[in-house]
Amino acid sequence: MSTFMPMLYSAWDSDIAYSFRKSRVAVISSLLLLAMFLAAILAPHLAPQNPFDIAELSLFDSELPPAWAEGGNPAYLLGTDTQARDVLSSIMYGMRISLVVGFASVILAAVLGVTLGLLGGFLGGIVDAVLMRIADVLLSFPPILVALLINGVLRGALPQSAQADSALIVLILSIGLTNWVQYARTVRGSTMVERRKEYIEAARTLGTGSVAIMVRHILPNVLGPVLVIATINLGMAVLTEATLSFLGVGMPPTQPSLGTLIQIGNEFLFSGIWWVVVFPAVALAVLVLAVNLLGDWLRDALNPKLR
Amino acid sequence: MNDQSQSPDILSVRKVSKRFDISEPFLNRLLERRPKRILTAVDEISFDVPRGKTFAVVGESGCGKSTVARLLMGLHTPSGGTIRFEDSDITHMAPGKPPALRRRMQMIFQDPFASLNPRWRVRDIIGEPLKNFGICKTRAEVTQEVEKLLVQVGLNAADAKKFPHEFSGGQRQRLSIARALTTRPELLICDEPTSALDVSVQSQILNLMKDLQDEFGMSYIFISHDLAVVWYMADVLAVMYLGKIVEVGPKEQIFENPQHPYTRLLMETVPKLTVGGIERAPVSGEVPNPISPPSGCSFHPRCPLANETCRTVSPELKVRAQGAQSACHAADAGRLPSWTRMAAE
Amino acid sequence: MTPRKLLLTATTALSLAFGGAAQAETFRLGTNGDLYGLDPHSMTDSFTVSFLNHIYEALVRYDADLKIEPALATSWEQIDETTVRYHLREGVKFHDGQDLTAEDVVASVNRAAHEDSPIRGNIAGLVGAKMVDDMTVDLLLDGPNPLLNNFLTNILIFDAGWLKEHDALDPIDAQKGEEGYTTSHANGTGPFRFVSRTPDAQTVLEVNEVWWDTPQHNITRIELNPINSDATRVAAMLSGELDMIVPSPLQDSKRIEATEGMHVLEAPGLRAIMMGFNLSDQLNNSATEGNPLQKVEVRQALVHAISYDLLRDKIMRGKSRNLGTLVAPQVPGFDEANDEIPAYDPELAKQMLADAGYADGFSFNMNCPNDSYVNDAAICQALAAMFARVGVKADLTAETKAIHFEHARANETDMFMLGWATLPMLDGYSVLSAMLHTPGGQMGTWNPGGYSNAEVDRLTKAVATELDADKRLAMMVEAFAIAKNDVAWLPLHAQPLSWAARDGVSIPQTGDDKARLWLARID
Amino acid sequence: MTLLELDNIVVEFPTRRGPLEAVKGLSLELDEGQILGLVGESGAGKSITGAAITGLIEPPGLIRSGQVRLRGQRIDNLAPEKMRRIRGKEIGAIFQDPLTSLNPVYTVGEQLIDTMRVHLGLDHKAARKRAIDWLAEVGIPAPEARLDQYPHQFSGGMRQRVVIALALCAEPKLIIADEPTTALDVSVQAQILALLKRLCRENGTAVVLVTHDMGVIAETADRVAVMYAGRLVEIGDVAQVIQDPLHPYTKGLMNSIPQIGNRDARLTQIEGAMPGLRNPAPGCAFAPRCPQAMDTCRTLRPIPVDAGSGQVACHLFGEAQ
Amino acid sequence: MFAFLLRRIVQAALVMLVVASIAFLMFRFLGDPISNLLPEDATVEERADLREKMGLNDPFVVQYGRFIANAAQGDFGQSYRNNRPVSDLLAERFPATAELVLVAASLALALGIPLGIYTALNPRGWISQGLQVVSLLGISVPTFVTGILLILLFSVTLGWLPSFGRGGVVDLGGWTTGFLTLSGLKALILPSIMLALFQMTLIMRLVRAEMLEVLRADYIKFARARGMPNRMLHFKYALKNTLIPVMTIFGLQLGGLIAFAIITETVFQWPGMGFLFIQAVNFSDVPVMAAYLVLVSFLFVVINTIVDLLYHVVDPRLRVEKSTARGV
Repeated sequence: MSTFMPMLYSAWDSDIAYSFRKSRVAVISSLLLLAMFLAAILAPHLAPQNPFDIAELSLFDSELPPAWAEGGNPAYLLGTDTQARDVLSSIMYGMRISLVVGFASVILAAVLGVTLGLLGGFLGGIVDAVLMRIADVLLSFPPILVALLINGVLRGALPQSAQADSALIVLILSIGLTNWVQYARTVRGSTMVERRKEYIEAARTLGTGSVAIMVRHILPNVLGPVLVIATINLGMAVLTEATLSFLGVGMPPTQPSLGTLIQIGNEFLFSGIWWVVVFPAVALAVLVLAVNLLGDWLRDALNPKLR
Repeated sequence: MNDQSQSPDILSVRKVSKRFDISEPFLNRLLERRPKRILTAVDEISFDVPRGKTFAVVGESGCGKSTVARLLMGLHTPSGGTIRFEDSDITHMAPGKPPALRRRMQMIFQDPFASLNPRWRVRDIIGEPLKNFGICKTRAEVTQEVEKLLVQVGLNAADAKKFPHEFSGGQRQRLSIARALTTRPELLICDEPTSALDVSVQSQILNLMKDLQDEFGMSYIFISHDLAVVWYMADVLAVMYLGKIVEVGPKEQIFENPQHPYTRLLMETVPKLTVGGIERAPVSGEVPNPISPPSGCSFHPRCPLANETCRTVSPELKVRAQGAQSACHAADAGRLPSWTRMAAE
Repeated sequence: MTPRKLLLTATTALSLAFGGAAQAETFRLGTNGDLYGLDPHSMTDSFTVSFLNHIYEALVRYDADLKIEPALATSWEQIDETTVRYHLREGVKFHDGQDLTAEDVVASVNRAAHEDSPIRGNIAGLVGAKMVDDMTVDLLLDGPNPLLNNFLTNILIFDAGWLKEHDALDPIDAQKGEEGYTTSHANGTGPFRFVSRTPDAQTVLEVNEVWWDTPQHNITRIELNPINSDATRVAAMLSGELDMIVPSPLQDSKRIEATEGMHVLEAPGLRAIMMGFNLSDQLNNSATEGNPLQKVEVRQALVHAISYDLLRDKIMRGKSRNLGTLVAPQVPGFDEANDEIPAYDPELAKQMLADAGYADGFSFNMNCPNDSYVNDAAICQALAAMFARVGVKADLTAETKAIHFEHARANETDMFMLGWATLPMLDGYSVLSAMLHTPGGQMGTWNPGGYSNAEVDRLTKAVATELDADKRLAMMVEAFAIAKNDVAWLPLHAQPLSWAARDGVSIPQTGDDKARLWLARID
Repeated sequence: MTLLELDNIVVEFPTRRGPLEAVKGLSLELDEGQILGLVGESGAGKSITGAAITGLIEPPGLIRSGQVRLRGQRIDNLAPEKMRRIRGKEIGAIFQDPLTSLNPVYTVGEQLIDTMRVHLGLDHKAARKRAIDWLAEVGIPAPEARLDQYPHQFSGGMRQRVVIALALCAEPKLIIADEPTTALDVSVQAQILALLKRLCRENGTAVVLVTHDMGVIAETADRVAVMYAGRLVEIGDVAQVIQDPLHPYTKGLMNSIPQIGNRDARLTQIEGAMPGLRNPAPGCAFAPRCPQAMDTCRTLRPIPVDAGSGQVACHLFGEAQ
Repeated sequence: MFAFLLRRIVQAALVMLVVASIAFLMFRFLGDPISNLLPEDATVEERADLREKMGLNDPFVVQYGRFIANAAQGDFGQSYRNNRPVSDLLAERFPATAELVLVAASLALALGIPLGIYTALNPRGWISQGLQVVSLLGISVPTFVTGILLILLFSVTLGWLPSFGRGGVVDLGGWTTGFLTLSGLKALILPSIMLALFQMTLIMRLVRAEMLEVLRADYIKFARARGMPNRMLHFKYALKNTLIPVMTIFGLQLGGLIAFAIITETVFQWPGMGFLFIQAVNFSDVPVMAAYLVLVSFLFVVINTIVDLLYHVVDPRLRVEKSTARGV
């Protein structure tokens, strides 16, 4: 306990924290994000309805406008869609899925990319060459196409009965496997720089093993840019998920993500029930915007050249 | 310390070379018929480090002096030759291996900012070898030992909790020294330990190193580009040029009467604190590209004494009258003018 | 004013100025898919064939009331059980100027009946054609066939000389990957000539001035614009870039009606939407032992769990017609008695499930297309919700039609959606033979669940060859009654037709969802 | 005649912990054609002083107070465009690293020609001719061929020669040379210094030579100003400052330089380190390290007084105020 | 240079092989074409027959070998859906996509670079800050939403621009162009804006970041110290150094444009390759999908090779022999 408070203070007092406190954009966007994370995580407790539980839906209540509009029902704050799903609940649950896909795919990509980048950068030689060629091949494809491809292959490879349940995993895998290259390249680059630094040579002369050098010495020093990429990638992953859903290869309509909600709502664009598309679209845009703003700030804050 | 050892030399290096392959990818070479590009960083050098003394290596950037340090520590594998630590051949031993031997030789690096992991606390940085070599068993032991070492190099025990960026350059170099001292090494390899420091701090570090040498009886390999610093530190001095030792011998003899034109050039360029020295004839030329070193004596393009032999035949190290060795055709032929400059006050 | 409108006005003005009686009218049609090609014998896609009906014609055709009427043949008679004689219309010219002769009909029928022909399945029983004289043709059958004329509406007639000239006498085999001259060129006798085509972008036809029939239309040019995205198609309609869209999404009807200068065309459709069951011994959803769906009471319970009215009013926006039997009212075989809609009674459904031993419910796979029928996925979602209310859990998968039908046909799903319009024969026999007959050979091709009833099989065989219309109808009604009793399939509704057109367009809207522009007028 | 005057300039960098004064009131003068060495440890404020003269302090840093005068005219408060015309034309600059000082995507010729055209109003042909002359002047062999080469085709020493040509080609009256030889090999350093010195003598250009290396000063400068913790501690003729320094810091500095031939067992060392710029203690910044520190030193800041050939800021000389 | 080119070609061939293999995998895993080819009521025998005819019953390796061999000759077989050789289909669709991507890319560059420079040169101005936020918004809103909004605004509400298709096109011997008719040009506006928006913001942000980086470089500082005018400093000295890395990224982005054209073409019923592709996906028209993937990666490889070559031309550090520079 005696060290905890000073540690807390030094974290609060650090340059990053200071620049965070000074940046209104960073504070606002992280508050927004926090709110959305909480809404997503606590959706089962907060949401008025569980839109994934079809037994809760009653078609009698379908297409109700938002509560404040004429004909609105106060039980459904943002109205309901054609399946009588509460739009607010759908957004909360949809955000949950979007965020799960976003985070999981970013973590997958980051872990894979960082590991491979570290190995390639530190070991060099054949390992590096092979890894970088794979990266080149992957980079030879626009990411959305790679995601489409992986998605297609995975779907084809999975048994039919598993598909509804596996949509989430397929999405995570296809987005994650598409994005690791960026991490790998960055980490490889940084690793190659760090590897030549004298503290690494020092560690080697002091008998520290290769794995320990990679994990304990290099890794902490290359994580800064990884964090930046991860943040920006989170936004991209959420968007990619939405786009895949729009193209019809994302989450099924029974478990809609934000992208699926927009895709479904898109069909009702002219029918007057604007709330089924506008609210999810705004939620998605705000989510991604907040993530991007935070990523922007983080990149500037972590860039030593800008200090 | 190791009085039972017969040999007066703690380390001996025989005909050690290091060549780096810096060729382009195979396909490019094949297509454009380019030869392999080999950088000979260290070219068949031999020397012995006397126990308890300081063996200094001096030369300009790119002459291979830092590569020598890394070869000795096992950070590079020699392309040829042998390195013996006392009676053990460590030529092809990986860094840190074998632990029993490596813990007896340690290294201090040039850049006080790059040689300490910025994310680690001082306690962990200095404690790393204590754990790796199994010197300390418990955390408490480590802490105790670290604090002791910090005091020894002129820092505070409380500094163990800090991060490197909280120290000045000179203090960081003290940390480096403390880390090197953890294993009580008998041989300390110092790669330009003060070149990144201000003069007033440099003298502190140099003095500290001398004190520690006196206290522990360590042998030093001291690498520097600054002849004045070497004058202060060295017992034995080797001058390197383009991967070769061009002159080696006891410090006094080399400084009093250098037997190689390059050594003389270096001496000339040491700025003297006497006003107006710049009017003397500046030396021409720069260090050539080590990838394609000049034929014969690699110094010949810059040498005022060069003749046809120098351009074609590579000179061998030969013992000169004073006991130092130099590799110079002019000295062989007695064409070397007599040396007058000796700035002793 | 868009340039297109400008151009239109300009040409109109021009033709008026020159005192032409015929007004130049371009009909800009937006559809949700493109033609597969220009050869009506190379594929079975009903939209493609229906549009090609503007270029090519058959011996007989459906009129605006879906009754058979003479077209290229003026009359026909049954010679014997396996021969029907057709007398051809005099003075019919192909677009390239050639006259229609019996030779053309023989070549066309043989081409369609060729063993490599992809549409061979549409003319089961047709063996070949024989020229009697220049204007008379005998069609040869393998037995009595009450549906021959229905089939013939789809056998469009090519010019034999033109086919020969372009080496296209053999049918194009899409499967073999041949590309024929006929895929991108056309020469028929129909009311419109082919002008140009850019796949997925536009197909243009112009009026055939020398058409044999008296034109009721006033169209000089047809531009077919495929627009797959519902939203974009409606946007194009709303922005005045199109004269008509087929189909018009149900949910956008209100908006279109509210827009000045356009309206929605609605009619009951022929396509019956239904759910099929896996009736094998084991559900694909392995959580449940055996197959509860094998029990009639369970299937019956599921029927009672469905609120037909709610589906119609909410999902189909009140436009669909609830259906208790497997064919739409316009199709022979429909019967009021069979069409009775089961009562919505979740309590009863639960009771029945409990009686059948599934008081705790069970779960099964449910598969739906998401791009095939009107609001298909939404219907399934609503169904799943309704089933959930009686304790039965349907794991819904909605997927693209190609994959959906593959899964359904392989019986990889426990409940699947299917829509059946009985086209081109427009007869209940289509349902009996494909969906109710025990699978095997040419029969039961769309009966993946394996429904089997000996009496239905017997009636189906009899219907196939019965030429007496009344007897035939009675047998079909009887067979559908058995199917209803067995809950062989779960019928939902007849899919509504919904088109939208700008004011001034008048067109008959038939249950087969085919826009017959030669019957349309535009001003 | 006085070319440059710095009058009590204060350079300040706003930071999150309040403003940080990197230069805390510095005054000095420089005559035409004179070479002034500005010496001190890293962090003493010498480079920032150089930047203050050229008006190139990196924002958000700024000259908080004081004046910079060139030939009696204030230049620290000029509009950016006016200052730009002075830079290059009146005041040139040479930076430490010749590897990064040249634009990698333009030939050295183009960079020379641009500079001369901007300041001398020459046409392209004339500028090109002058550029070749300049390359020859700074000792680059085959200047005509080298003119159209890119910086990366030059060695380090050659690049620094190009940099010198660039700094001098618009014929400024004053050059700020910030550690011009630090990045070079020892054997090349002397060549570059000699070149710089010769060219400035020939053109009558004054130089402010910023360096940490007393040896460089000794060989090159006419006068030397010693800085410590943002302040001038001593200024005087180079011979006097080197051979007979007055300020204890200068003394310590001179003595701590290892000298070949000196046989003392230990180097003289100044204990401790230069204090940070933040929270300066009252009194003399050097007092904590000063072997001759008195009580006044810890409380009163000494102001420069005339002594020897220049001035010194130390309580050992003159009265504190 | 030659070696570099050859290395790129070998690398490209490798990439293409991998892509072709992936494309082949799709044949194995994606929907069975048989269902699409035969009518709903085809018999089991007919199905089996067709499988046999199409070689779908051959061993995996045989099918793979056949596929690769054909693909190498540009033969991807026949589209299941369109009943025509895939190569013809793609050739027919290529101009539409190429023109769309070209216009979008030009738009993205023509706006992105100046805006990036502006925001870099005036980093604290309120216009720059505004642009920064707007650009973030640009990469935060899914492109399909922007597309639909564009249609809603400019077609439905204002009625200014067409909502679908390419408008009038002129056939120039196999290349259909929309550049030569008014309606063709009008039809290009909305889709290219939708496609360009995302890339434009990316380019703007990239240029800004690079420019800020370059403006901090020593050689800019030195040029400033020589009193070079700002105009020359920014637009000559800094810009060229800025655009070199931007060029590489743009090469990658061009591939992104081709891919994102899938979404644009879907929204606007643009008869290009992307639309063909997404329809092929829906119909499990594997030959088209495979060919599209191979073609796109081929284009991508070609674009990037060209960019690399340009890089060599523009950046003198790569152009000239390294040996004259001092080594290590």
